[in-house]
Amino acid sequence: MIAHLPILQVALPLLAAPLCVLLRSARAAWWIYLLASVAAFGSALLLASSVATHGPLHYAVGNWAPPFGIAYVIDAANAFVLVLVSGIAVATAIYAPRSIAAEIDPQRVYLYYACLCLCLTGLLGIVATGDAFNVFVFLEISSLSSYALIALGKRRQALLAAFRYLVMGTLGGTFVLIGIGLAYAVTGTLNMADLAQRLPALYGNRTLTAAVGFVSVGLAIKAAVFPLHAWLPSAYAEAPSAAGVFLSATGTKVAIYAFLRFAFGIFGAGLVFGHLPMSALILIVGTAAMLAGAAIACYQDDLKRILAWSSVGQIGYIVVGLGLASQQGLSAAFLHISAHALIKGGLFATAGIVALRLGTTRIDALAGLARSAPAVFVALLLGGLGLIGVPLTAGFVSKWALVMALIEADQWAVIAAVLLSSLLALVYVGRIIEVAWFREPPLLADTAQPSTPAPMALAMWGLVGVSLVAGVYAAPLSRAATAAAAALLGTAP
Amino acid sequence: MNGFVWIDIVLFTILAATAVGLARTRQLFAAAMLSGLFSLTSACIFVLQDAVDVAFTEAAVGAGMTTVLFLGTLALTRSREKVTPPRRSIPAALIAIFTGGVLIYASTDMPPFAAADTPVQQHPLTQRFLDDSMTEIGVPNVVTSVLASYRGYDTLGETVVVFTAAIAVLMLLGRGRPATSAEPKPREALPQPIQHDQRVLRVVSKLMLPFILLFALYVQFHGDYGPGGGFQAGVIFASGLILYALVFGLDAARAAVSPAALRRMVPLGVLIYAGVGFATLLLGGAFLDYNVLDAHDPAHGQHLGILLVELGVGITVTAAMLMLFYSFAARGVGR
Amino acid sequence: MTALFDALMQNPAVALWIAPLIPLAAAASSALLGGRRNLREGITVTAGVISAALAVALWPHAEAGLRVTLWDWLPGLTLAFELEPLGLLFATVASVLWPITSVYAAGYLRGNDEQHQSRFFACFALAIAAAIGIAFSANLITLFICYELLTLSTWPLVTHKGNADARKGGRTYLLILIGTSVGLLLPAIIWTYVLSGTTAFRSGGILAGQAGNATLTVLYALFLFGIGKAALMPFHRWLPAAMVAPTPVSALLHAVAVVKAGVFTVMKVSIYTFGLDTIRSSGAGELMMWVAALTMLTTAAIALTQDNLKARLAYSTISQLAYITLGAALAVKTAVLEGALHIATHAVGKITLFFCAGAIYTAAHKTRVSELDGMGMRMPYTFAAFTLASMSIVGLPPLAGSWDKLLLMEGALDAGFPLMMGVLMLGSLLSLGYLLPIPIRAFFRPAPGAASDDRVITDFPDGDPPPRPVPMQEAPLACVVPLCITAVTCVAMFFLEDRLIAPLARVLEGP
Amino acid sequence: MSPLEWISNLLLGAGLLCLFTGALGLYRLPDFYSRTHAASIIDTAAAALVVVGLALRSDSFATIVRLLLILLFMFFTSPTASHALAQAALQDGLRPWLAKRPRKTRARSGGAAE
Repeated sequence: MIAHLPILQVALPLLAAPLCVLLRSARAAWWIYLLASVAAFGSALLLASSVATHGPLHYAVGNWAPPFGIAYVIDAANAFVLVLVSGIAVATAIYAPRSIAAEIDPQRVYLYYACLCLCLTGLLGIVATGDAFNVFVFLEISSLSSYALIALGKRRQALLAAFRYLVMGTLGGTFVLIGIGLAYAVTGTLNMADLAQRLPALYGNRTLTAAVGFVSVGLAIKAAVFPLHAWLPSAYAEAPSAAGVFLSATGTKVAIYAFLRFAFGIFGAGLVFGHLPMSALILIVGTAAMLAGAAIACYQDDLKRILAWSSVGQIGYIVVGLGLASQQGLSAAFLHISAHALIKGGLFATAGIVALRLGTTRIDALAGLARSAPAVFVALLLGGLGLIGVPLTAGFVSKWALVMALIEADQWAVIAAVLLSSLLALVYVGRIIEVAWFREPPLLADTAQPSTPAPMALAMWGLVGVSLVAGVYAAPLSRAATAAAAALLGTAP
Repeated sequence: MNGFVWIDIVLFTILAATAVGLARTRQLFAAAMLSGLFSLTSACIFVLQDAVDVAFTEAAVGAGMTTVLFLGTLALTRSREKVTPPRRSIPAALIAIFTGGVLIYASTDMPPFAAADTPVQQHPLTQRFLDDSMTEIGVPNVVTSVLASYRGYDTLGETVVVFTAAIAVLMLLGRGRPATSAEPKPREALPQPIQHDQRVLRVVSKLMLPFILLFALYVQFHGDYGPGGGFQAGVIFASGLILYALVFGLDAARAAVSPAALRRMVPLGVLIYAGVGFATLLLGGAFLDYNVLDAHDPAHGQHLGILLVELGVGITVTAAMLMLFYSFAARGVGR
Repeated sequence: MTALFDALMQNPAVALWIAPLIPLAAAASSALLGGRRNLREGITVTAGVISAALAVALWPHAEAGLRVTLWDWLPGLTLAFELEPLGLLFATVASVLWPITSVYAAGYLRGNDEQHQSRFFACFALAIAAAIGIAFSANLITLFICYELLTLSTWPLVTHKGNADARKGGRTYLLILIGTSVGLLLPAIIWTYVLSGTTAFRSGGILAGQAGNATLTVLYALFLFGIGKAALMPFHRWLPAAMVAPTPVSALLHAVAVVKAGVFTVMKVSIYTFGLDTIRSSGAGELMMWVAALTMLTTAAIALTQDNLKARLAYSTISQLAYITLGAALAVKTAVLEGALHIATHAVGKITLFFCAGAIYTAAHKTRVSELDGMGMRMPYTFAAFTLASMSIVGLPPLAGSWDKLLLMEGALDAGFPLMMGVLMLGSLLSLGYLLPIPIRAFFRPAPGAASDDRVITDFPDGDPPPRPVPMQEAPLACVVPLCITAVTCVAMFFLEDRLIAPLARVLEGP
Repeated sequence: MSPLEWISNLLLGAGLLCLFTGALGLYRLPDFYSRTHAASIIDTAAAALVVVGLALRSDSFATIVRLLLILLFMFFTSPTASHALAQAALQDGLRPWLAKRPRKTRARSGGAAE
């Protein structure tokens, strides 16, 4: 059975989506989504443990040996991301029903779950595959479904946000496709391992250089890396809460993983970081991202928008880590991928509860939250501390690893930027906490708020709790990130 | 220079002219028609490059279906683009020029077109597809072999993309907002039954419809031997029904194929495709390994598998296209 | 109970584990118990007494060099506790003053009908836990984590009132403290790690011979400025800003935990990270010495001009902290001992002064020095305590503060900076100038116009009102008793001081 | 060259002529209806002539049958398309050029458009 797990964890959510649509019942759709995500999570965990003990797993779809068919290759790097994505999907499944009931027209709920299944399928497919074109196919699945997930936001701006995302996302997808096509033109193959084997002979080839450029820019759009981030803030801020939780925690991370896979698993570090000046470029972009994202977040007046802009900044840390292209840098990137996914997922879950209770996520409306909803407030506080990178949170672990990697690379200016953007994070988190804790609520707000539904609280605490445990008991996560980085660099034992 | 090169040059010139026209026009109807023309020209170029299956798809989807959907959308909106200040388009133009520049840069090192010694031609992949697919799969059309079997998983993914698009549209447009149900039924946008005295249209459409549907079935099942397959067949099938809807009215079309049925067919196709995959898993093979479908004759198993998955593709594409059309057409314009 | 205690003492390692857990438990129970005031404060005070007892009981083990690894966090990041004399001194100061402050806080908060009392006690206990964590830290990382925890847990206390002023003060407090720690201290720690490959505290320092003199000077400056809680100029603004907090919080900030954590960190870094010899030989201390001297004199001068009582005390704190930093920067044994001693004596003295300020506010709602005329007779215990504590801070014998001023002067001579003697004398004169006028006004100047502030008498057509006996009007007992205890301690410590620093002295003499 | 090829060439030439005429008409004629007329020449006459011309050149029976089928379908669809186009324009209230006065079309549609 374990031999088929690589495909099952993608195929089960895929099978779940049409079932949701066929059954046309919101409740049944929720169960299906829950089961599919739990199944995917379970498979991912089994895969991760199997990879850790027995080394990479290969799976030939259709039993056509690569490069003739499509292969799935699970190693420590993508097992890491698979566990993360499917785990967040489970949390989203627990979180979703009450939040969806409050935000979405009941007749569309079953379609919404189908879309969530599809989005999960797409993201897992991107991560698991060992075939370059297959990445594009699943990228399209995840993108299309996330446009739909976002467009259903409560306010009319959600449509506009989804449309902007669609325009930019399509551009990104097309660039990726062009890049893959160019790489195919000079090699004649689409299998990642095969490509990796054939490309080193072609360093300096202009077609290949352009391919690297197209893939990088395309995935940078998908990952909302700084100058190409314009779609992210409104998309995540306007999305329905459940989609916000899922997408904010996974969407950009998977795009970054895809870039890592293309850079290290296909084009090769020698080309991307040796032959081309990508390393310097990525460091500049990442540094700009973490400063700009955090700075703009300080000026937002809406909780979800602060969180979304903060994501733009936090992506910068990951990008800087991968730009170092070293063992330490990559494991820092993986650490931050997981840390930020958990923290931001938890914070968006919190924001969703706030939206449910208060009907808005504007900062001013949060006054008195600490007394009216202490549990929600504490989650917000703990998540916020994680964003700042206060010690004993997961955010600190990853930032520490990043700083160590930067020291090793002698990038002192970037270290300064990391510290500065942590201070900016303190400012925007501090604003939220200050209003929620110390400002007295307006007198009218005494009208009864709906209480926090238990499943939503469970999901929120699950994400925040795991991030805290990961911050305190950091060694396993750190080991997994190190193994993931080693797998990408090809230095795994 | 042989004649094909001249044809290429002419076609590319038309393509470029169409693109420029598309970018410049403010008439959205004209833009819709021009984009159809663009697709048709592209299809011609694909034919010249011997990519008949691709040309087929491009013609059916790009020139046919997309144009119909554009027109359907236009019926819901104004037919003139809002005039935007020209400076707004400068960044976009820069991006386009830059992208084009990079592509040209890339093409300078590209293997020469149609040469025999390109990496693509020399890779074992191509050799195996061309030489062994007949024995391994036994389907004369190599494209179908690659699409449905060697890279059948990609095709499953593409089917899911169509499925995703369909449910996305259904989710966004599927039902009017609950508030509108109380209002008087808005005028439906596109197909009002054409007047009864317009017999020519009705008679000719009636005459043609069986042939269109028959042709769709032919394309569906002939995909093993010639250009065709589920995608193209689905689009043709849907076009036939859309023609019916256009001439005889949406209600008549709904009576023929009800939206409820469509809502079941869209997932059904994906389910068939994925179901084949799970069936092969249960039979002890890998996912989508059709060989195990027939324990005695793997080639027959391949045939059966390809038939089934193409059927799944056809069902999903037909239903998805029709659903898109229904969703657009049924939206009120009473705003 | 006592058996349990004895068992703990047999295993000081376990006691080290438990020391920060006690206030943590108190914090949790305060947060959970919510409105049940008596139970909540009972638990807090009990916890305080237990942890004070624990700290005192650990003294015999002070030189055992005990080390406990809490857990290996990440490669290169180990969280560990260590028992050593300086840390134990700080831990003792914090945990002995905690129950006293708690009693006082209970009286103060009830007397002034403050809101959010549970939050107050929870955060207060959390801050104590962080302070004890700082005291026992075995390496810079553990110290840094507890340091940040202390900042964050005291922020809600500073912003306690929740109005616009308090929020603004809280923002300044948080931004300066976290800004300096993340912007300067953390880079300094990272730099240290890069240079020496470890962050552990070791006797004699870890940086000896690891870098050139210039590097060490810059690094030392990074550390000392980065430890914003030590309030060296120009990073002292947070202390006056934090004056918006209720008085027990000020006591916590100025005496018990926060600023003491700052100067303690300065001492710890000087002794165990750099090593006194390294500081002296590299000249790293000289620059900071002058910065400290400048801070001492400037802020003392500013204190002279302040009319708001708490603001005056705040600037006085900054000035007094500079004595400790100066002691560390002089980097000779006597000066360092002064620093350690001053942590304790200033804590006791300043907490008394703040208790008094709070008691005055609670009883008479007066916040300005100029309003205190004639108050001495109305609040005799309070002002007696105030007088004692002021004299201790100034350094007049036979009060606690006198020894350490003496030691510092000796240290300045030992280190070869006789000019510093003059600076110190000037500093003491200034402190005399800003502290003593307060009790003098209270006792010897007549009360203005009215005899009591709740009955304003204005209708005396022919001149001054007739003098009448002033009724005694002290603050609630819960406020007065603690301040009397601490005032008495000021005297008692004069005779105990060699016991306090003897272990540290032995450690400094080295093997 | 066989007579069949001669005929084929003739037909193809005629088809090209029609094609050119149609294109010229599409470009030069003054209004929608007359342009539709020109376009329909391409659709019908030109296409039919070319297809027949090609059929004569083919030597495979299957190809000839296919071409003839194409011819048959075009015979039905092209005029219908032109008809539908013109009808739609008329219904939408577009007046033919040169018409002295607007021919009142259906009261329902024409009136609404004007």
